[in-house]
Amino acid sequence: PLDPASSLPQSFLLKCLEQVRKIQSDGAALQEKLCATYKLCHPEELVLLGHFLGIPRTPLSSCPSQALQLTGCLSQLHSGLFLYQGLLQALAGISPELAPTVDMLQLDVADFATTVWQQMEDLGVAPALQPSQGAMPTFTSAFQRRAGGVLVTSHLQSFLKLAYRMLRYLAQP
Amino acid sequence: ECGHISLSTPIVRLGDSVTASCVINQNCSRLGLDAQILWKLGPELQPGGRQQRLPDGTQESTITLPHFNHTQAFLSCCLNWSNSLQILDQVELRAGYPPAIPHNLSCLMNLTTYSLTCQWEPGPETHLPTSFTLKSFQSCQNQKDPIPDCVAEDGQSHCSILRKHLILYQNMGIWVQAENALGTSTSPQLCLDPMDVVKLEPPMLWTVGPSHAAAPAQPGCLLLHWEPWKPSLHMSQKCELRHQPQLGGANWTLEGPLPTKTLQYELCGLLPATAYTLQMRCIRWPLPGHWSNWSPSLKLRTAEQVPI
Amino acid sequence: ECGHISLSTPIVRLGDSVTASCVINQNCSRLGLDAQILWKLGPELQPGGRQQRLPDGTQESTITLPHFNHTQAFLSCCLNWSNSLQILDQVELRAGYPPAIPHNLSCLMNLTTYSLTCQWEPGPETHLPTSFTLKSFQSCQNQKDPIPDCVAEDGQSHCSILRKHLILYQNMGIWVQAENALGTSTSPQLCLDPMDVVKLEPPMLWTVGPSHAAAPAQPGCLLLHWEPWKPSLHMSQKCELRHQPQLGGANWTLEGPLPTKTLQYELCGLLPATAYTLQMRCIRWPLPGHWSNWSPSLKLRTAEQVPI
Repeated sequence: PLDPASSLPQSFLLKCLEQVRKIQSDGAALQEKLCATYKLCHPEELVLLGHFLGIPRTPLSSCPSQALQLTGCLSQLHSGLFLYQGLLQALAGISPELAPTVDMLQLDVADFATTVWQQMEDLGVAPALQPSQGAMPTFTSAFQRRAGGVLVTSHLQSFLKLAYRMLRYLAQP
Repeated sequence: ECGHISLSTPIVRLGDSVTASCVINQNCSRLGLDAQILWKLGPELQPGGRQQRLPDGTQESTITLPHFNHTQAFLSCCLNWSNSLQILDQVELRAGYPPAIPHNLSCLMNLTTYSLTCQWEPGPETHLPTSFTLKSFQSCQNQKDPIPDCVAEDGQSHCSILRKHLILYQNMGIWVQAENALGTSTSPQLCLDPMDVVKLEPPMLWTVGPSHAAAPAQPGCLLLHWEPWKPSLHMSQKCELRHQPQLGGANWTLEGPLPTKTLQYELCGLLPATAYTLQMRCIRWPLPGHWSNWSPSLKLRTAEQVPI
Repeated sequence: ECGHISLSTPIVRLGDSVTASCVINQNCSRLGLDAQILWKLGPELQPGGRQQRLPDGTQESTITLPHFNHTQAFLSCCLNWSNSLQILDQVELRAGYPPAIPHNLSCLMNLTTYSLTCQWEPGPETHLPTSFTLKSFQSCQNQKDPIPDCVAEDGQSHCSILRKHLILYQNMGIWVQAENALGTSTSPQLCLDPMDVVKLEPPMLWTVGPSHAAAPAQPGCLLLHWEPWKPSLHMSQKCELRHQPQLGGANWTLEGPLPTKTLQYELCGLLPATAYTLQMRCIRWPLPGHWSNWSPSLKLRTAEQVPI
């Protein structure tokens, strides 16, 4: 396994930190709009529906600073971002007012996934094939897409919080 | 679906009642069969849901909101689950009024764009998305040769019919139709020839400068010339001139009818050595039309009285 | 057709020769078989037409204009007919130059529209309709994953690539291609990550008002606070402050690097009781970027020196 600190270029870590901050601000903008426009302000009110819709969460278990396993962590980071990219695409048709914000969020998540994948390739730890998107939840009503938007964004923010802590730890001089 | 709300109608008249029912299917309510369905209107819980178990084991709750007087609100169907209120479905309710009859429909023909712009008063706020469509036919008597609908932009009370849809010098029938989820209303029909509702721009009014060959203006007279608005040169018109000495409280004096165009006109009968404000307007004539606005003011001073 | 001109090419390089031939068919030239075909370039008759009768009875005249140095002109094939020159066919000739290699290609990333705007210098006038197309690929090494062409509007030397076509934080290859009827030319390729060419807007610079809880500024000091441009909040930056006493000919003094954001900063070492002009700018740092312009000036006066 790679030694975490030395093998990741500082510019990669700084770019990742910048991208995480951007995605967090995109996510916050979407959460604000979902709350203001549709009064869907609390993800805790939608947990049961989330189970029913099958909205997955992704672990970052290889990333805790004590026992950081770099290849596993980068791979989990990439597959998590790749999953959220798919989940955000599944929200297509959410509503004309929200679409631009969801599009921006989805593009930024996709670019961050590319940054991580590119770095895994540079380190020679990238799998031969890009992962393929698994089954996505199907949203059958405007309400389900909006509720899905609240849940996906909330999960994404928690995922990014862990990622940010890990990247900050790695970026320390 | 986990929970599904069905509504009598998502849009009602303000103050009318709304009835909704929510069905929770079995595999969603993991709380056992007697899970109690709760309703929220916006942030507030709504009592009065009548719940029953359907033959297929699903639970259904029906609620009636007697006088719905919000213009917009979200109605949520919820369950209590491990001590937190879970939203299972949500619908948007809207209330308002059917559109009133649009009134004061009037049209003006614009000779720069050669389009016919009609405007109207939409009437009181309906609180609902309401579309206004200008309907027109190339005759007043029947609805033959329809002209394509002219749909006003959101919130606008005017629409412009392009030149290619117009037959100038022929009467056409025009009215405006207002429509929203609660109904449709139609204004009375206007019957007009677009060329009879041309709104002219004011003529251009100048003084004939001293350099001009003409004799200088005599005391109490002013030498003027004017030209009609260029795009209306082909229309025979008549014009009016009004003038007012710049003395407090003086009234306008009207001169007219005047020919549409003159290279030089001597306006006399004025006070000598006095500053005057002059304006002019024209109207298509003898064929029907609208007066143009008064032209921008021309400020001139009459010559001193020569001591005899 | 009565008369028909055919051309070697309607567009030539300025100064090159142009050859045209005109065929008049029989039923058009009612003047009998030896009607003389005449050529006009613009308004002027052109001597030198070589005319012959073709086997099928039609008349053909061929003319060569040795050095065509108009950028645009009409060539007409005419006949004399009852004493008046009759135009039977006319073609438009154009002349100019192939496009020079576009140079000084540079790009800036706009964080408001999130589009990448590239501009270039088109080079000398070609006198011909010339299109400029921004070509780009999502990598610098190969032409895999092409991005849709960005065609500049007529006469414009810039084009903007939309966010959805960009992969931020990855290098992309960009160049501009110029094309007209006489040829194509291509600029050298730029290889850049859009995020490395972000142009920041200046930060907002304020003084901390006396109402603020902070202690009032001491003589020779000013209490300031600033905030970076909102769309760049997610980027780590460094900033510079410059200040200048409003005394004739005084120079700017530079303070920096300063943190991106501070609620309160005490700037000391200034002259007491003096009016100062302050400006600030920021740059993405330590990752690459462009300095923002200096912020609008903040004018402040330092406190009087308290007599000891």
